Amino acid sequence: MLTVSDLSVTLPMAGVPVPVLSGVSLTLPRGGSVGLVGESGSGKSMTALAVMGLLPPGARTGGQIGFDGHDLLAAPEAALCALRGRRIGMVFQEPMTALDPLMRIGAQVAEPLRRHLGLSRAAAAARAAALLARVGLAPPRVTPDLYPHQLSGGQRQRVVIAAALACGPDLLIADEPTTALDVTVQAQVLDLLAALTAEAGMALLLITHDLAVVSETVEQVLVMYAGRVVESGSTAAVFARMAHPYTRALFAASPHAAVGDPAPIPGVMPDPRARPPGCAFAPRCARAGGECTRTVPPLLGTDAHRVACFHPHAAR
Amino acid sequence: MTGFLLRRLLILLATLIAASLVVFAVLQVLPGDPAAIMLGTGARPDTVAALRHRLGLDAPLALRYLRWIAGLATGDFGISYTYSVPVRTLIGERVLVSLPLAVLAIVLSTAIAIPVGVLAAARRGRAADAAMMGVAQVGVAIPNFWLGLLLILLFAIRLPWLPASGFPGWDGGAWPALRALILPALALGLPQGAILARVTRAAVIETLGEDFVRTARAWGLSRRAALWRHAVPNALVPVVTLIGLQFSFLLAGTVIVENVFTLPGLGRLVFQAIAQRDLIVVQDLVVLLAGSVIAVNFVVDLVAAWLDPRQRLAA
Amino acid sequence: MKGSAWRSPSLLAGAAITAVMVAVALLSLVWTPYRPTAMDFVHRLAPPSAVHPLGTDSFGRDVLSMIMAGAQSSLTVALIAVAVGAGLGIPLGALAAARAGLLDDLVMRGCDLAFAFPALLTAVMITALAGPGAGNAMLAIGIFNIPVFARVTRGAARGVWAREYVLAARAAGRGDAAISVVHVLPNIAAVLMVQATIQFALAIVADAGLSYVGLGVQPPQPSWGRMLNEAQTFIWRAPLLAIFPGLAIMLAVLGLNLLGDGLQDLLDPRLRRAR
Amino acid sequence: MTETPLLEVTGLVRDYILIRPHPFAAAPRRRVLHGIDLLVPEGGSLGIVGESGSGKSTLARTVLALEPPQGGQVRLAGQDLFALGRAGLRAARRRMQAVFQDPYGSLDPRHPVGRIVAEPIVALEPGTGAAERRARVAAMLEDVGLAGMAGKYPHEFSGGQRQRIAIARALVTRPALVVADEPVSALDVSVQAQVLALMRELRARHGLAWLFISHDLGVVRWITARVAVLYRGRVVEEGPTASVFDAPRHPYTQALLAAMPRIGGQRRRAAPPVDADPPAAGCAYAPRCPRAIARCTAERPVLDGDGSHRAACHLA
Repeated sequence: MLTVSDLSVTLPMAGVPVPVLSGVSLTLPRGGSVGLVGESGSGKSMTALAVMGLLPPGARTGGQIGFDGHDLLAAPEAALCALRGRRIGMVFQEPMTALDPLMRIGAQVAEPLRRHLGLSRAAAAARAAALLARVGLAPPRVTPDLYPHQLSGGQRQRVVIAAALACGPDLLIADEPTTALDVTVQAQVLDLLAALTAEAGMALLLITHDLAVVSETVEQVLVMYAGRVVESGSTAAVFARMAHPYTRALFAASPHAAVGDPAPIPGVMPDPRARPPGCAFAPRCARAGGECTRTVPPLLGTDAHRVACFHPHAAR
Repeated sequence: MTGFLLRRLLILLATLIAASLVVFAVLQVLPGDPAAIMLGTGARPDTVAALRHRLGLDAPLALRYLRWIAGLATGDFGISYTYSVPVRTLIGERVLVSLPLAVLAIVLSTAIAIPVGVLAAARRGRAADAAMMGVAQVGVAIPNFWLGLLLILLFAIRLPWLPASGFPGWDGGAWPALRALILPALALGLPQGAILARVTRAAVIETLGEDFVRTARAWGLSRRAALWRHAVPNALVPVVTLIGLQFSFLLAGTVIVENVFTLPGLGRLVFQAIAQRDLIVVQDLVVLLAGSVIAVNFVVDLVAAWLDPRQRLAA
Repeated sequence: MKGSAWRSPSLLAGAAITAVMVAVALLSLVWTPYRPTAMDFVHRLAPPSAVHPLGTDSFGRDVLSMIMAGAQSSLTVALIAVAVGAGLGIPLGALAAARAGLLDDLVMRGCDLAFAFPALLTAVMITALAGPGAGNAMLAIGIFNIPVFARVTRGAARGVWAREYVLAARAAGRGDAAISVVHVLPNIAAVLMVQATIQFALAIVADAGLSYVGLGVQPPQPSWGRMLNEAQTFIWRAPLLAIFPGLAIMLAVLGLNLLGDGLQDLLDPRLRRAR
Repeated sequence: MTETPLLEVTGLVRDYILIRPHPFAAAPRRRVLHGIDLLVPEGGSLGIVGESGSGKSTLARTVLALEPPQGGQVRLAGQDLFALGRAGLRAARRRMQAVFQDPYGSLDPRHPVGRIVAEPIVALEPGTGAAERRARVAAMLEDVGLAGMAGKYPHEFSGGQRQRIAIARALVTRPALVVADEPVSALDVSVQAQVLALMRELRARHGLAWLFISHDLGVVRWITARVAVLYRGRVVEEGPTASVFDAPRHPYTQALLAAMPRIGGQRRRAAPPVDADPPAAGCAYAPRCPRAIARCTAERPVLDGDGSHRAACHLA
């Protein structure tokens, strides 16, 4: 359903074009689920914005984003507008600012319904109330005429999910949907996302920095570093092998890894404006060799597991 | 909501009373005795004293203040020393000039500024934006009374379409009166419109950057729909506040433009009353104008609260 | 970042125009083509010529010299008025922000009260009652800058008081007074600088307005406002007389506004008004 | 008499005053801390875990004497901070410093780093000469791995480096206790690990005690010897970190640990969201507690248990 091939994005930063994303490819079958995991500056959110056609002004793209046979990068704005909300839903990170403070939550959930399905005001309102109930926001505690500032973070994220799924899209993109939420609320929202996508046979593209969230939620995962995919494959294979030194280091640094004291990764994330030649992780990698600093390692392997490294770790 | 209203009303009344106290104090402490001025320098002391008594100027300060406030409340604004005509009728005539002028100017300013501001924000950084903001920058810099002179030069002298000065009064029909207000309204409205356009543009640009506009786009709204359904409404609060401030300015701050066009407005009335030490007129007018500014601010607060549920429901 | 702000057009244009204005004002102290007050009835209302680049007025005085001298009086009045406004307004606003509660309410209600009085009208009242002249004009305009600076300072300062580095400073043992000086003022300097340029421009227009109705700088000292007033009676015969002084006011104000915009970007990119 | 603990908080109560509904109404108050008891021995480390709204940041600010409590005491080395005068409090602060959450907000953008780190000395040790001050600042910057950067400004540093500067500022007066309010929450996983490693190392070298406040259970697990779980302004469980994490007694702690995503873990149905307001009497967690019994809503449970691991639950 969604095939991204060799996607690259350059953004103007202070007048200078900067490569933010280079050579990203992924395939997401109908009803499947893929996770993009990486730290800030890895380009994971940029991939989602590229699929939605909502890149910041001045961005230049390369490669192709195939969605049901159309290349979204080449699609005219009108076509994209008809697609967003109707075929592809999106949920964002910051629930506190994702909703219009002057508009009631019922009206905001109804907006995509009226825009895409042409429902009347009354029909859309009724459907919106049902959607809100479906995501756990039912009277008497939460009614459609409330305003966003009267709800908690978790409740607002549910409103965003209700609106994103209003027109029954085929693909849901969730960009760090639970990062800003408390751990118990995060668990509930992740459960809700899993249930809703399974129930509607919807594909899920989940973007997060949390290895544990990815390992529990998606079937396929891509690990990204400095704008490139360094390791990808089925979640089980990637977590079992952790062939790329960065994936392994990220695992060791994550407190949820429950192995021992979180181990720091030496060095600093490279500045996108001054990315080193060859493998961007080389300066921080204990296994780096001569070729690592010269050429960018290709992503090699099978669908089940691929890694972009000249000296990958053997199986754990 | 009631808490919000109650608090605002209390503040309004307190400010009004404070304003009247300040005006009364300033005018009482001022040099020069109105009675002496009215009778001229050669008058005998006892006739001056008699006049002072008749005008009640010799009563203790507090009593005169209370009597004045009581008068204001009941509509008896007192008699003008110079015109010996009830101040209320004087003000009545002048309001018929200042109020329509202020309304005309604010309508003009808002009608230009909102579309220009929103358009410039939507096309930020492009030629249209730079051009409009360039004109606005110059518009802000032009003093309104000089603009008045230029308008007279262009539309009254070069092209004799509009009257250069004076006001024929409303009894001669609406159109001749309006004709006389067009140039002054332009002189007042255009600079205010330039200021309002810049503020509107800045407010819309800020709301365009908000997350919920991007969310609306992600749910399928076009750029234009997201701008008008989400960005503009959220930008209205600062814009409405400025329009309120501008209207109060246009009501009372136009004495110079009234001079340029020799319009018999409230500004000139106060100006002449000051010159002739006509205390009672000055007192009444300044308090009236201060009251109108406070009332306009109150209405602006109401509109802002109506627009933004967070304010309305928080109080 | 700093480099690109310097090249911002508004800063360069603003600085250039303001520099010219100030230079003209200073030059007029020592030299003007003719004595600004020298009358020459023979050459009354002469159009611009090599001898009189901007022509002469109804008394035969050289318009260029009068405008140069007018620049000096207008800038001084505006400078003093802004100094009075900032000098009293900023400490008041900083104090109100530091001591939330009664003092803060008092200052804010005081500002509301001051804003209730139409600035220009009351400036007219003060100068008319206390007598016309540059001194009273400075005072009148200055008084109305105090609440503006107080409110802007309080708003910006409260923003800084809410920041975490102030909480950290309190945890490090700093008292409110030290925090106001060490942390608050430097961080709101940019806002105050920009506000000062805006108030400076408004003061120039206010001074011109007062002089127009005869309440600002008194003759024989030339002033842009009075030139406009006199020009109005001869507008049929010598329209240019009404144009040049107005242009001078507009240029001065435009220069300052552009300078304000430019400073805004240069000093505090984060505070960058949505350009 | 046992040796007096470094920090002893007894019965701490804190209310927030809300805006009056109308000018003549009494100002309504919301109780945020309902009688907190804490102990931190010399050189010890106590973690405070809680979700948003639990009052953990209020606790941090009250312990730091930045906000006045409405009841109870905060004793630092035996001295009740709120009984001290201005000079006494200033002297006490030399032994207690703080690190805050937002790397981009806790450093004054207009001050060079050297001046930021020196501020506690300037404020608390006015007598020290400029030379000594500069030397101590230089040594501190070296300790946190930023040697020789005293002249740079905050905007020239990454998030992780800024938190190191904040830590240097906290340690420059050689305090006995550092209160850290979510010090690493805003950082990426790998940078987080670096800052945590630095904090562990500095604690060992300088014999520091930490009061470490966070919503992230994974982080707290590896950095503190003991932990207290905070729920709506009350300590519901408290004990050695290992035993609280491995054998949680209070249902809320169990729910928190269950909700925490784990690598390789399976998605579990989280407790249904009941955002009911806490009852006046009885246990605050009763409305969300799956094992609540009649007694729970009638009688408030008290923190008890054998020796060092205590929980406030009738069924613990």
